[in-house]
Amino acid sequence: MKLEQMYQEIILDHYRHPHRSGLREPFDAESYQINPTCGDEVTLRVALDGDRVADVSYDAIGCSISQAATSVLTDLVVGRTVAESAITMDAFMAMVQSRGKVEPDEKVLEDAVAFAGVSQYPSRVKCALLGWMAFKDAVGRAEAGSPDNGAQRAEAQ
Amino acid sequence: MKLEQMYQEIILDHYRHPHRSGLREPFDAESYQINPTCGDEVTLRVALDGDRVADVSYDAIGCSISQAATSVLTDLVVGRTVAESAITMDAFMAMVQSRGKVEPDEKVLEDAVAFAGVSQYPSRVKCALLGWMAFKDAVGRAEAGSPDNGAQRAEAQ
Amino acid sequence: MTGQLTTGQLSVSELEKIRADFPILSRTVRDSRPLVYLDSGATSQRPRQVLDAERAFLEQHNAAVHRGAHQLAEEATDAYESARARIAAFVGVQPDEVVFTKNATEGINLVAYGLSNSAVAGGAAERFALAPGDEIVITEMEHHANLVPWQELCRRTGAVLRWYQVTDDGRLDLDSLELSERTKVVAFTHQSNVMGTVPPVAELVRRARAVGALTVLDACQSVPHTPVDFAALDVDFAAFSGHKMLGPSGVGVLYGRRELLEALPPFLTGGSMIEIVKMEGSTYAPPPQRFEAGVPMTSQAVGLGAAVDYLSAIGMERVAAHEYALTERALTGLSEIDGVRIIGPSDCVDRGGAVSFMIGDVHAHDAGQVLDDLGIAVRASHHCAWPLHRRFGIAASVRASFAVYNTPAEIDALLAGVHEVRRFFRVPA
Amino acid sequence: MTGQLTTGQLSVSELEKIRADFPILSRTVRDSRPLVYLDSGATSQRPRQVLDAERAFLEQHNAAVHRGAHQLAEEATDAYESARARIAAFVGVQPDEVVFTKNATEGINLVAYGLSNSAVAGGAAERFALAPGDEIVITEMEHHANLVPWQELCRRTGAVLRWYQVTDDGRLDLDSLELSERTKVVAFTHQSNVMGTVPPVAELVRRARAVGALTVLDACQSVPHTPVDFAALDVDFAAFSGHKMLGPSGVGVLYGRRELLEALPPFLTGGSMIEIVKMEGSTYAPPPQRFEAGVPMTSQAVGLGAAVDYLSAIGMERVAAHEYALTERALTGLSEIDGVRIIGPSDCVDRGGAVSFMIGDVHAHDAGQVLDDLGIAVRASHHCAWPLHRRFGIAASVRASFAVYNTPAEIDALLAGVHEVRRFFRVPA
Ligand SMILES: Cc1ncc(COP(=O)(O)O)c(C=O)c1O
Ligand SMILES: Cc1ncc(COP(=O)(O)O)c(C=O)c1O
Repeated sequence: MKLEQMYQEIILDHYRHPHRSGLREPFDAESYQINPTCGDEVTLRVALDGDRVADVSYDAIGCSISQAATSVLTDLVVGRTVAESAITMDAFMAMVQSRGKVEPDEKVLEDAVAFAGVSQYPSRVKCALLGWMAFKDAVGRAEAGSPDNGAQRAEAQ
Repeated sequence: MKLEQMYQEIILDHYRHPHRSGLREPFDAESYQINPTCGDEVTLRVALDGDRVADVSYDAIGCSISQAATSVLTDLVVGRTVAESAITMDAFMAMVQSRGKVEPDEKVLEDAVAFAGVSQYPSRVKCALLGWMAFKDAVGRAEAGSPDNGAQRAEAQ
Repeated sequence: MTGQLTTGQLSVSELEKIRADFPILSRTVRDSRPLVYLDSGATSQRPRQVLDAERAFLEQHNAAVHRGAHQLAEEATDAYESARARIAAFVGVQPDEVVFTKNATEGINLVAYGLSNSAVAGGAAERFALAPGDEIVITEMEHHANLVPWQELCRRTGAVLRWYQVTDDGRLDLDSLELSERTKVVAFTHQSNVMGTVPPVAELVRRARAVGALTVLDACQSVPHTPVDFAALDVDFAAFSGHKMLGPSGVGVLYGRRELLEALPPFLTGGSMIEIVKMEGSTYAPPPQRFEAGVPMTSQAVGLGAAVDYLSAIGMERVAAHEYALTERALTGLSEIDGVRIIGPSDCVDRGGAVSFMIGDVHAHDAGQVLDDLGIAVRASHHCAWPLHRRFGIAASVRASFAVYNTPAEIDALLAGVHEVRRFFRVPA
Repeated sequence: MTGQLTTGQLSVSELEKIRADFPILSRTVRDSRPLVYLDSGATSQRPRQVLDAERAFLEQHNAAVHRGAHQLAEEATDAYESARARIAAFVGVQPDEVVFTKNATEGINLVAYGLSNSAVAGGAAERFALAPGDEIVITEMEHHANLVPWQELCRRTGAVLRWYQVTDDGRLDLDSLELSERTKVVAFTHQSNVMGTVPPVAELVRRARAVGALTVLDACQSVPHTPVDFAALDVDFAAFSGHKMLGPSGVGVLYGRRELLEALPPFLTGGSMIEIVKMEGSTYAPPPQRFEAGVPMTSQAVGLGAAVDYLSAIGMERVAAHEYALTERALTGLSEIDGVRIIGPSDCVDRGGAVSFMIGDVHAHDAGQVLDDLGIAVRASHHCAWPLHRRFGIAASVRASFAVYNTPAEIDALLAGVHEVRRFFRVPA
């Protein structure tokens, strides 16, 4: 396993120039997630338009993998339906947790196939999933009408 | 090390026919001691006459070693001065804790030299000392005028 | 021991092969007597496979788990979590319901402190908070490990300790106590470490559920000896120790039903069990991490995983059958010796392989010493079940306890030893 | 390593001999790179001598300690207590002041729970009871293990947590806090696991004494690396872990001044820590047994005894000198690399061998990954000192930490690796 297989150019590009970063209004739900081993955090907002993801905005502190994975996420879900993005999410999770055993489906994952290399590094899987977990949580909240978990929880500290 | 070296006839004799057993009045102090690993207990009373040990009486539950050691103790201290019995006690303790390395002084220890074999069995040392600890404690109490520790403590349970 | 053997009794040659895996069993004691180790109820011996697994881990993969991102740290974490998964499967539960502790004692204390900490933890923990007058129920046959922590919990909370009594033949007296709406915990052993008695777990669980009490199973003496499935037993918590099941010392397991572990506040706190830490306050990770503060007993968990593999390769049904035969031989033999009094059930019904007894009025220490002189290692004490001994009017007893590596010949050596005790101390017929 | 070597630097051949004792150091990682293990601050590696001591114990003498009267039990008890005596001597205290715990985290929790249990224990423990408004003082550079237990103690008792702050150069700011008559505990690290900072222990102890507060020293990062004498430091309690000092995981030590341990109520309860047990209530053994409930980590204590022997044979002065030289080389080298920011003291005064740093704005995880790819194992995280990282405005850092088996060449490999990180992530000069 070479380092370059994990840190593909596409990942480093997203890291250096993250898509859709920053927190925006309006939004339907917000989720705050943290990686307790390294202190990385993300606050992520989802705006839905019917069953469609209208916007995903976020504020994150984290490594290249977690930042890039969140950036790629927005490309893959914004404009799609919630159901479509759930399929993408499942595919992404299966890939990064597979220890290299799942052949990623480029049709579903597009640029996100670049994260296949992460699956060889179990301790980085959490990094790749941080933003995705926040997205999953926020969508669930938006649908349940319970708008945040969230930044609140962080402040409660 | 042969079993017979620990269980000398003299020990088994004291065990089967303990000297001065039973609790008697009057007494100056009483001490209750317990061996937490096997549940053996002794309640021992000391009556002093000036600086002389006038009587030692006791009620004990325990193995042959602990019963016999308490019985031998009474032979060695009753009628002697407190100071003399302290010397005997130190010699007894040194012997049984020595792991066979201290040559017992028969002049001081008399019959108690039979317990030399116990020093080879570290887990039995506590047995041999149970009554002696009670005696030491009781004499201390008698001299300090704080008559019992003691049966009270047992009842407090 | 290799190969998957799942039915019937152990053959002589299998037993020999098993014994060859345990280096200590070939040593001699006291003037070159072969060791007859009948003290596995206190702690078992370890097969080479367990020692090797721990050593291989330490020589190849050792690192702090769940903390590092380098290769060793990943390998160590994998080994640790793989052990957790195999151990969980061994007792019929999910990996995230298995908390590694240093021993069963810590596991039971974890539950007891978790309950008292609930009073100040707030949130989901509130359901666990105890009020003065609430009741904790145990039994008179408990090991101190499943007794003293509850006394101390009562001291901290004002709850009251009550207990089921034991009958003259060493069974639990289910009529000796009625649970009430105030009963919050029912804690009991899965097998008495003194008498071998297996209490009626299903009935105890049923009664506890009926009043909404939590159940805590002390599985120290069952998991090493017989197939155990905590999910099927339907208990809420259960604890056992590695060192009693061919595994390392320094590692034990607390099982907790997932939704209970999720609501229970932490016990030991520090590194690795946190979510967010600020000077002003902290939040905590989900279970099982929440209950594993600090660098854990990594190599020991790996060793316990190997122990579980070893036992599984033999098959727990066969382990149980083998020990049953040993127990029956011991009980039969002992009951034929004049002056021997067995503490607890003298038949093999609902009973495992711990046999405690008195020989005439010979003190247990004295009897144990004679046996030791013959190379036979038994335990002579109250076996950390002092109230049970008091119940039978004795301070201490002699206990022989068995494991998969013991042989019928060793039982015969014990019986011969008991005769020698009688001779030495002149016990009348 | 054999022989008694007590002065001067380790020679190249000595260091080679030491390294040969550690099997794991000769393995390779990631595409056959030699392992450069710079994560001893998280956990150290074990020499053959420690592995052998544990195995010899398990193959020859294993039994439950302090419980049996047979020969194995006596031998096991001797081995366990001999380890306690040697470990006590290693840190300048008496054997009965040394309590075996599973790790340092448990040791600190033991003190914290002992204090809250004092409220209900009665008797001699009353002196320890905390009232709402009493103060527990720690520092901003503590490991979570010496932070969260005190937060939780405050939660249980209503006491208030306060702390000394850290200066920009990673020193303790003694002016940032005044103790008061309400200060009951002052707990602080002997060496920061992040910055290597050694705070002024004597002054902290003096201030604590002046207000009658107890002192608790987190000695996890000092005992493995430098001569330590708790009696001379005059602290009341101190904790450290076996796995950080070439010893086994699953064993740690809590030192307590004798008269304090004697008055402190128990924490974990169960077998072996009792005096008398009745269903109605129990009394407890004197220390250290009072604090060692259940079957302990026997073979691990024996292994830790061997680790202490191993370190003593080298000589702790020489261990410290060797690590000092490594630290100096690392600090000097790092400070010459553009864009590297050292967290904490950049000189070697009152400082041990943990060096944490940032490389430009490269996230610690990313930097650690590049180093790992080169075979260099460092830690990339907040190192369980999250508040300290927040104090420096970062989430995580890269930490290289050293032990007696590290070499100057490994420091050079680290420095080369840092250059590679800069190249890979294009850190501007
Ligand atoms: C300074 C310091 N304190 C406490 C600890 C906790 O030690 P353990 O996890 O072994 O309990 C550590 C190590 O993790 C440490 O470095
Ligand atoms: C029934 C029972 N419960 C609890 C324990 C305590 O186990 P440990 O000492 O390993 O914590 C034991 C063994 O000592 C036991 O036999």
